[in-house]
Amino acid sequence: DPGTDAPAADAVSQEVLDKLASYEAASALDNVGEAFDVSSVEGKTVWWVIQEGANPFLATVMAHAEEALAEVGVKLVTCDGKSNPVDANNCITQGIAQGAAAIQVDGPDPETVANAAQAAVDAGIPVLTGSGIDASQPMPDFIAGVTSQPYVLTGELAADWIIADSDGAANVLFITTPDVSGSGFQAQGFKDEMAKYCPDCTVTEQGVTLGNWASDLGSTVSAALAKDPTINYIAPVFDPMTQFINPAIQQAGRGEDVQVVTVNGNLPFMQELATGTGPTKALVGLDLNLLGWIEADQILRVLTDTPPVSDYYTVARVFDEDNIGELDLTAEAFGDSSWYGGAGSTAELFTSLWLK
Amino acid sequence: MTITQQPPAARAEASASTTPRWLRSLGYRYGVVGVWIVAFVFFSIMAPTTFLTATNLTAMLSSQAALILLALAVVPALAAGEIDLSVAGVMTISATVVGQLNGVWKVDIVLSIVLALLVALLVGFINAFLAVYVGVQSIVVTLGMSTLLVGISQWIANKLTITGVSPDLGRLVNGRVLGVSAGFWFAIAVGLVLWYVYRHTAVGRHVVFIGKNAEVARLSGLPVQKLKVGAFMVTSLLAGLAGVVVVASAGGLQPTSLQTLLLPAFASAFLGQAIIDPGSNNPLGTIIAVLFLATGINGLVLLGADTWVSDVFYGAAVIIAVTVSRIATVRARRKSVL
Amino acid sequence: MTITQQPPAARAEASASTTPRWLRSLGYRYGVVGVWIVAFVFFSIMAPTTFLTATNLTAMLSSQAALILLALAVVPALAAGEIDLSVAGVMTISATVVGQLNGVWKVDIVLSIVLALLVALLVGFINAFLAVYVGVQSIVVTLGMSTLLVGISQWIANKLTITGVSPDLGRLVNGRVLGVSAGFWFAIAVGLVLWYVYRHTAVGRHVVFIGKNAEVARLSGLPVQKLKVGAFMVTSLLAGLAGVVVVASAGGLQPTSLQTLLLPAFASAFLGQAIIDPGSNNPLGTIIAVLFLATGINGLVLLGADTWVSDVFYGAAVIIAVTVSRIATVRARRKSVL
Amino acid sequence: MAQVTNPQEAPDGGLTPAIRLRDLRKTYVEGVPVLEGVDLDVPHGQVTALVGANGSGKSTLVKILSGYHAPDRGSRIWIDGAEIEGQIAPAAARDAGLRFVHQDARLVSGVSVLDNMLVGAYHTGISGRVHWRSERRSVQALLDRWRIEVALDADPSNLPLATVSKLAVLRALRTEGDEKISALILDEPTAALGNDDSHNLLTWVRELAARERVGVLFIGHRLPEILSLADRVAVLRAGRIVAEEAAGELDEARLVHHVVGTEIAQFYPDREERRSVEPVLTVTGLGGAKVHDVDLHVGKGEVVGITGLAGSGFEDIPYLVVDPSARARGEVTIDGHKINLRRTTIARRGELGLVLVPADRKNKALAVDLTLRENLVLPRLRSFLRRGGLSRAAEHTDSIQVLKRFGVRPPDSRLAASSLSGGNQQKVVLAKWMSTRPQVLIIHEPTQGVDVGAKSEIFALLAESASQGLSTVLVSVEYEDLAHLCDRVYVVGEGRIVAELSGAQLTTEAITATALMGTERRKA
Ligand SMILES: Nc1ncnc2c1ncn2[C@@H]1O[C@H](COP(=O)(O)OP(=O)(O)OP(=O)(O)O)[C@@H](O)[C@H]1O
Ligand SMILES: Nc1ncnc2c1ncn2[C@@H]1O[C@H](COP(=O)(O)OP(=O)(O)OP(=O)(O)O)[C@@H](O)[C@H]1O
Ligand SMILES: [Mg+2]
Ligand SMILES: [Mg+2]
Repeated sequence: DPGTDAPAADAVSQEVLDKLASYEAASALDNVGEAFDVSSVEGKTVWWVIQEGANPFLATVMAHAEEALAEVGVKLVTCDGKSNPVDANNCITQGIAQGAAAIQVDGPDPETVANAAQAAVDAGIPVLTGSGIDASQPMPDFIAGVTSQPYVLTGELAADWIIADSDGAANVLFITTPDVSGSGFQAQGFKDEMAKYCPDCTVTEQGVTLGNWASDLGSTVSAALAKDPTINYIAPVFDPMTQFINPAIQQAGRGEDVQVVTVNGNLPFMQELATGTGPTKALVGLDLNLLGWIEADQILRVLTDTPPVSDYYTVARVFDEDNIGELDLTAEAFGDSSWYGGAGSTAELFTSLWLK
Repeated sequence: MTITQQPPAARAEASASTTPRWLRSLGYRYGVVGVWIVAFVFFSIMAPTTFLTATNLTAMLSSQAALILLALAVVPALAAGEIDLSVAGVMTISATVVGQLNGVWKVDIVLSIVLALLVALLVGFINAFLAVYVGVQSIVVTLGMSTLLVGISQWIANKLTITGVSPDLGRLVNGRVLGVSAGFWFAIAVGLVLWYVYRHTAVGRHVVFIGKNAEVARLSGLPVQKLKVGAFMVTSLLAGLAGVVVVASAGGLQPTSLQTLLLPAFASAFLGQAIIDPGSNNPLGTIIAVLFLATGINGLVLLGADTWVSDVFYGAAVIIAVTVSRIATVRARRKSVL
Repeated sequence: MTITQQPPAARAEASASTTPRWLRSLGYRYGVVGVWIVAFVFFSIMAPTTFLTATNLTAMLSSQAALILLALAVVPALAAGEIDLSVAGVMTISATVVGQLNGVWKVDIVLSIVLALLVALLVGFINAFLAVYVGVQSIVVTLGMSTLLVGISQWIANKLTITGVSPDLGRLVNGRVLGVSAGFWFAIAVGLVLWYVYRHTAVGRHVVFIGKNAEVARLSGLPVQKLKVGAFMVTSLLAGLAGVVVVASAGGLQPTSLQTLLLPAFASAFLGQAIIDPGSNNPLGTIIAVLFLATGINGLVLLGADTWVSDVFYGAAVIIAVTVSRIATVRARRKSVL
Repeated sequence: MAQVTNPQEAPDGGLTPAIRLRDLRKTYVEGVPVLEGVDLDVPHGQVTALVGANGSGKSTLVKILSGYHAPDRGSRIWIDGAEIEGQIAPAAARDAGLRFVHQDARLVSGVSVLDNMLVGAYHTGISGRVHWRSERRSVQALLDRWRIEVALDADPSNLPLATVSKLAVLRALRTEGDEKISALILDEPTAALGNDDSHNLLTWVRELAARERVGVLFIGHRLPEILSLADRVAVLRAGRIVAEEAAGELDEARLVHHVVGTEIAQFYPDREERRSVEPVLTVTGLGGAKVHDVDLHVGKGEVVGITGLAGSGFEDIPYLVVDPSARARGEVTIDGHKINLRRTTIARRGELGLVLVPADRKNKALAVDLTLRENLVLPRLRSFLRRGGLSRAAEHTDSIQVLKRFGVRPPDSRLAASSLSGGNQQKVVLAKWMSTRPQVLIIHEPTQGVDVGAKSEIFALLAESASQGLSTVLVSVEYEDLAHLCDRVYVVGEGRIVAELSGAQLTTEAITATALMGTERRKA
């Protein structure tokens, strides 16, 4: 709870505190594109290739995008890439065959589907990417539009919270998922922020690949805690990792003194944060509803030959015990941007931009 | 490990019944094909304008090349009475080697492919050596090998995403022949060669014999160990080819992402055993199984089904198809023997 | 499907040699244990202040409860000569049911657990019915079932991550007894019970016999089908318990994330077959195998190894341990038989 | 690798034998030699019989010749005068004209009869393609010549054992083009055949030997048959050939003496008068696929035989009575308890005292991968429950006792069943069932592949238990054994009982005659 602890002024840079304070409050999308005419898109079909249909984060985003596109009469066909390139390529190829108006590849690094995407472009079908790599990255030529969560920012915010909470003396175990593309950007943001604002902090980085979460996250955490008993923060890149990390913390008997800070803000982990009983003490949440809408917006821009918005990110907000109490932790609220201050307004904002 | 199965009914036929043999055997030989046709008709009715179109069907076939090759890779080991769980691992390392050599270090693409396939063959040889000469159960060796190879691939790839593989190769693999990708025809050709070998050559028949009873095969003078080594190496080579095809057609790769293809490949190979010429050495059945499952997934996507539905379909299809085929087998056997 | 294995040397022991039997059998009985000790010593030397500490070791043990249970779940089916690939799927659905009932719909936790275990038993029964009565190969049925269950779990969970499972249960499972989590002791207790059943009860011995030669067992009057059904159901029940433990200790769950435990569980169960009392029914060996592999991962993290090293270790450890044990077996047999 | 060296080296008197062995040695496990210097010639154009007790090393010798095992250093082997050094390559053995029928390695199920017949010797074109049509024709011709009616695509697992045995021999005899068989090595090819089939086959082999100048090495345990059909008989005992004589100069008693090493005072046990009134087992109207309306009964302590020609259906009777999955029709009563043929479990039948010892030792009677202890205690595991559960120690103690009582060698309960010789395995199977103290014991081919000494011991065991009240049903093609051991014999023809012989009528000749006639009559 960095906000109330009134840390020693010299230990924590004011910049960090200011940034935290601003992101602990609700904020609105600041990077809004121009309004544009969408009258031509009605009846078009967009293919949405989800990297892994069972990934709750991606599935939630997809559901919101579907809802958004339905507003303007665009149909979404969803196709599951099942976390492997064969199915992902299959989905894109299908999309081409079905004459999709656009193909959204959501999740993977677009380079891993380069050829199929190029084939789509060759067939006159624009390909967009979302939720995969940070929107600030240089994109390959075949990508017509990109949106993402602000990976670098969320990494920084997680670092800021820890710096503030520890009064600039944290020993952090940062756990990445190296085979998920966004993980690296987030790690970079986290480490750079730490290096910049917290010279006395220690960061140990460990990677556990997605396929090894269930088997190795627990062992990794227990080993790391044993190796360095002074570790007092653990920051996994994505909140579902806590389901394997938190038990290991409890089992190591460190439930009281190790705090977990993570990113995403999926409903269940927010609920868990609200109980206050688990090790998770802060969550950098992302407005997934908004992410779905901006992805839809970007798609519509591409469909209508409107220039795409650059650096198109969803909104992030830092949650901890200070502000989680204000939230309505229901699925409805999770779905309507109200945690981020945009209850109902997201749809309004975009429908106002989409001129029929 | 040796895997003994219920002998397929085809073998058990006698000439007692008066129904012609082809008719009696329809059920178990074409049970899965029947289920496939039902699925096909179902989707054609439900999604007439999208499913039953040439572009859709050719696109569906085109994208199955790598999976067909991987499922075919499972067959030689199974036919020889062994299980090779490292096929997805071999696919991973082969794809990674091609990707890293050509995509990152800009080694000539042909050379990269040759090296990748050599690596695959080497892995096949190590599996074979441990399973055949040392005598460790193949399922265990290859399970370990599978994880080992993914680890090594991550090490080779260093950065976890490989990009920039020669687009020429991609054009070759994805290029259309009769409307369908060249990679698909290549996979089909491999399947036909395997079929020919198992059905019409002495080596193929011998491997099948070994798969059923290695001890008697050895007593009959067959070079059991050599043939098993050969089977492991062919399995690995095919998995390596699957890796080449996947990286070529995608143009990039994340090495850890191919492991998830292991179960689908095995599901297809097992399902394939129940099709047309029931038995452990069934390349054509395996191809049909891959296409059957792909048809289902494709149709479900077009119907707008939720993603979980495709998992349910996949699982249920395997169970139902194999059960149907099994029941038909038992029926056929009962009719013709008793 | 029946799985025939090389008869372990234990079977062939005779009293010809003068070396005492326990000494001769050291190699194959304790080969893997030896490799474990080597790993242990290695890490103790390399990371003396971190690895060889009570906190590290107890924490390591504590985190293995669910994996031990899942690996143990593999054993009853293997012992009965079958393979159940659906264990991770059963674990998933059981965890999902507990999570959804208790975490989301706030059903009483005990009732939720009971229902989850009933679902697990039902799945076991369906597997058994198809494998035993219909006669489909168990490896195929359960492969299909595995995917089916994940699909159903996603449907139940509505694709979302489940959370909010009773923290009481979490406290119970994660709570410490003698420094190690209660869940771990529970898993160990399950292993001991299995061991006792296989070694000291008629039912257990009957199942093992069935696993070796079902036809002889049947003609000897054993209720082969019933016992096989029982084996499938015990396997499912244990997998269900693994699911309960995992959801209890985590408090929440993303249903698909558990599938990846399938291969580690099988690796441990297979590795376990080579330990202490070589054979297919080896619960204690299985537990040791899980701990051996966990030791490696733990040690590597302490040494600060790269991510890929853990996969390499996992794979190489399985291969090397089983190979060592196999070579020792062959040696022992050559020296002591007849 | 086999290497053919200077053929002149052969210590050749006059004619070069097909096979010549000198000082052949083989040790599997240190300190326990199996072959300790075997000298043996197998001349062309003759049938050389090799006899010896179970475990004496006959199959070992055969497997060395086929290249399956390596001989020990110092062993010398010549094939047609050419010396082979070291382990023979299987392909080289075939090229040299050696053909084998291995013991117990008959046909493989899951592979068609055609493939079983062709394995190892497919003829292919330059494309590598098997000439299916001509292969099919040639195999069919061979089967036709031997009047074996079997679909080439059938699975051998569904064929009668006798047919399988014949096919195994025919496979060895198949030649193509200018291939020449130099020597035919038959390891107990007739163990599963009836006297008749066995006789026919041997006669044919003999003709072949004479006509094609093939050297035949024949291994078997049926001494009378061997004496009448072999040219020479060699006896293997204690790792060496202890006798080698022309068959005409030997009589059975002397041969037995050579094999066993001592006299067998009495081959068949004395027959006691066992006339029992109370039937323990009654079977009425028994029917199955090949069996119709069989009525029979067995009294307390009686030894009853069931026989017929191979394939006449009598072989199915034991399974119809004991195994519910055989789906029999009819009624069976054990000791007054009626059983439901399709429902009553095997275990329940066992509790009522009815047990079956199947003929197919490897697949149905014995789990060869498991130890003797595990096999022996299986049907009565629960009797070893102590406080704390099953006691391995108690199981071992009991098993060793049983092994000793039944004369199993070695009586080591820790051995894998596979490491015993055939005869000893058979004793283990008998011991397993007799130690459950059944009322009715149905035994199918109890002495298949069992040597004379062991056979005599098994007969004595059976007689002894019968005198203690055990009712025994012997289902066998060994007419002579039945004539000596049984109180009554049912003869089956075409699935029906055609005669019941007892008392003075019960002779080997009478059984043979009725068995043949039973078939003839029904055919007429
Ligand atoms: N592979 C093996 N490893 C170890 N011992 C073996 C092996 N094969 C055979 N033996 C042993 O060698 C001895 C000779 O066995 P072999 O099979 O040659 O006997 P046999 O004369 O053919 O007997 P039978 O008449 O019962 O067929 C036996 O004691 C047997 O247990
Ligand atoms: N693998 C096999 N196992 C058993 N029978 C087979 C097999 N392959 C083919 N046959 C059978 O052999 C027969 C001939 O097969 P096929 O027509 O393929 O060969 P073919 O062209 O006639 O042979 P060839 O080229 O030698 O004249 C058919 O009855 C076929 O069923
Ligand atoms: Mg023998
Ligand atoms: Mg014998």
